[in-house]
Amino acid sequence: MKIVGLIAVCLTGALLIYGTIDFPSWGDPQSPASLHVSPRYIEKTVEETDVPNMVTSVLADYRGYDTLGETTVIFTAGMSCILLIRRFSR
Amino acid sequence: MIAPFEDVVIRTACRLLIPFIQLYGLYVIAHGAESPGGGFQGGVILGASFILLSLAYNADEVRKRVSEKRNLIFCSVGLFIYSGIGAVCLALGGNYLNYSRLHHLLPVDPVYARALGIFGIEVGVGMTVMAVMLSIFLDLASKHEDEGEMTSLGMDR
Amino acid sequence: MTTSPYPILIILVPLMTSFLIPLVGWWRRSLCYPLMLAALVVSAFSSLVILRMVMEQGTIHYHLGNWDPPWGIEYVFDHLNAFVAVIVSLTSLLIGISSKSMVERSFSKKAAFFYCLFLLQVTGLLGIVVTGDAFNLYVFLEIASLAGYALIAIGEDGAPFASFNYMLYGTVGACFYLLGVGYLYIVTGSLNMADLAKLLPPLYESKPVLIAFAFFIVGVAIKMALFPLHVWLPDAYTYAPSAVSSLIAPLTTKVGAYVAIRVVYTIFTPSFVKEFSSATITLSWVSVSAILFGCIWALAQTDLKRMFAYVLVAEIGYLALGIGLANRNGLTGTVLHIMNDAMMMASLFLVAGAVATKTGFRKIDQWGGLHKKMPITMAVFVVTALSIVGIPPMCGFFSKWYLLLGAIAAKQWVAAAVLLASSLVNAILFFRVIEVIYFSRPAEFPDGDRVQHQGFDEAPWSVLIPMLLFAAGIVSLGLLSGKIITRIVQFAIPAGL
Amino acid sequence: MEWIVSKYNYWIYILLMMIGFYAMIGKKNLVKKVIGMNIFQTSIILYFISIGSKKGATIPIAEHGLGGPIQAIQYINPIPHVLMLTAIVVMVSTFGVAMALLIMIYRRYQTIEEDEILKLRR
Repeated sequence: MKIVGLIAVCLTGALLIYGTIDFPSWGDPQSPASLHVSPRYIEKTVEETDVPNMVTSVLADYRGYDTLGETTVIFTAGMSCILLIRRFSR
Repeated sequence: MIAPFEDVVIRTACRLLIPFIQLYGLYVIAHGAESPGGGFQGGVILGASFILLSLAYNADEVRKRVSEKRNLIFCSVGLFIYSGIGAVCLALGGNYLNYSRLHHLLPVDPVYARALGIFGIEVGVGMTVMAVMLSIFLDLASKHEDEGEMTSLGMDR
Repeated sequence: MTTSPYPILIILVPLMTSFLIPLVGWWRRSLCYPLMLAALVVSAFSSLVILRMVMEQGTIHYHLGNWDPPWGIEYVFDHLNAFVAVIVSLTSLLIGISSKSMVERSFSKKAAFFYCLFLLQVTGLLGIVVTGDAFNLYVFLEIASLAGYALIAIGEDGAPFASFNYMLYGTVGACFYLLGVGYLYIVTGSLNMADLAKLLPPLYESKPVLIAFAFFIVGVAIKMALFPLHVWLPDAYTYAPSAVSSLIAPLTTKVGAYVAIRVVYTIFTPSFVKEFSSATITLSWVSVSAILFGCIWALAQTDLKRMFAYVLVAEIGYLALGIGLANRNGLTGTVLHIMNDAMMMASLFLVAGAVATKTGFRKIDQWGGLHKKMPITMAVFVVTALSIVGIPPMCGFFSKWYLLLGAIAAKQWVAAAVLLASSLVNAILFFRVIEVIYFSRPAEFPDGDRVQHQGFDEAPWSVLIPMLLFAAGIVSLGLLSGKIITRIVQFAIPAGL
Repeated sequence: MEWIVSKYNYWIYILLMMIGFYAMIGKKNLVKKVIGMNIFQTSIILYFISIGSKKGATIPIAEHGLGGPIQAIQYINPIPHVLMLTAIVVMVSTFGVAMALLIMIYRRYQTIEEDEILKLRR
């Protein structure tokens, strides 16, 4: 089992490293990720939402639905713990 | 499994610290729009203050202050604030979570209504995160003497 | 873009109800069940309305927060989406109806939390289906998975350990999916599926895109339990409480198959599949082995629920085979099979749950003579078994027929042969059980007592009605499958295939 | 050489991910498996955060009184931060449920070693 695991892990790692060959270099301001969607968030956030913290404005407004899902995830975890291990005396 | 552990230094230090930690948590939630922070971070800090209380005293001390029922209400109400704000936008004729529609209710312009909407949901997120963190911690840390009920729980056959 | 509220109501109503249920449960426990049903009814109704709108107007876009994609998150409903959403919401409504007796008997104290997590599970699955954003899909995948782990773990005996294993596998699957999203994000800068599909074609040769595709497929394969990554499934579904396994078994794997179709044919387009056909050919070979493995291991089981779990592994092979064949007929078969298999698995696990609840027996030989005691349940079982085997008027025949046509069109003779052989194995499998039920004598206990199957003692109506509806669906939708294909499924197949 | 300098951060995360993944597969102790799971998820978080960085840019909070319109090049990309806030929450939630499951397993078998549990179940 350990050998199989080691092979699987090395294979995964090798594939992922192979994928990094065509990556843009680290911190490159001209990378696609910095040029395609994100500039609008940075440049328009004060104008459109009146919130200077871009992370907050993206989190709660542009992608606010993700955050609802995320809060639901943590709610699910809380309810799971109650269902699994809490005792009810009544 | 938190056994009561009497230590004057720890208890006094915690009693002094906890109000400030909670105040800081509220600040992080409220100031999330202007500086690093937000609902999650503030909620976790608030939850941590209660966890610190239960570490310094014991779990029952926390249960005395925040009962299980009240904790559950906090969990749900936080999410209700969040999804409710979205639903109000829906009811006002916009898309879900379109906070700018809130300017029909509030005496502000649509752009500032978005900022208020963001603040509202941050408060909701903070409440839920605080309550769930505390609830998970108390569930995991509580000692359960009677092992009987758990086995009977699984008797689905 | 639409402003009609129905797209969001599909998700919002069960979501908000699930927040409400724990509070209501503290106040009055008996209200939880009707509340959950009401939410599921609204959700099912909205998804039907959406399906109608899609059939009339074509693809619907709903922009959450009124931000245009790719900046905001959008819901996209096309024929595939709306069809799967209807299947998920209707199936979960019927399973929800049937959950009552089991919950009240087994964990009445925690009923509120059970119903809450049940709704969250359904919400997560529906959220996966309707979203048009790759990262939003991940969030809802995690909601569905977390609720699933908890629901499985409250089962009997080995359930916590099975659920823990499921959690390890599921987390790796979800993380691989997230890595795929990350690799695509770094080369395109977008998270919206339609936008990705537009940006990707010039990059098809680049290495991150190929690796992302591989990780997407492996991650989804873990989530949908495609052989050889199915290891978590049999234990988890065997030990789960019956109401839970009849919800999770039909839906989670089907939604996984849906995600696979989305990834392969929407984020990546049919032209990518044509260019790198080795990927889909590998997928079809893997699914052929899944069919073989599932059928053969199902033969070796004595526990019925575990046998059904291995049948499910084989059915997942069918679903993946249609995706791997990469032609029109094969994909039609898969989309049709998503519907048929959801009904067949729900009905099978409901039958197993009803018998286990009533008699406590789970081994095949203990079912002897059960047709006198539970005639309706057994009739439903026979209908479902015939459909899985692929006897013509039942729906299972039609999806397999299209898969067979697809395999022949793709010149995959081995796949065609395995499809035929698996029907034969399924026939042996199920006729053996049917023979035990109708013709053999009740089995003996080790201490010499005979199992008593005397007198009419059916499952409660709350279980019988969903079961009968599923059986009716298996027969009638089989007869209607020509119409379903011409009205819905043929538009769900991506152009250029 | 430049190629290595510009990509080595990704390789470190991949190495970290391999460590976590190996712990999930190879270790027999269930708690160690959960720790491996956490390392795995953390490495993905680090990977995403490093996508967002831009050389010479500052944290994504618009400064007051800077004058002139905000340029995208002045601030780092906020999306990975938002996505990873979600992923962190997912990680914490999974960890909580994992711990609850471990407590249930321990109650039932009085052990958290995988091979002992498998022996007990037979």
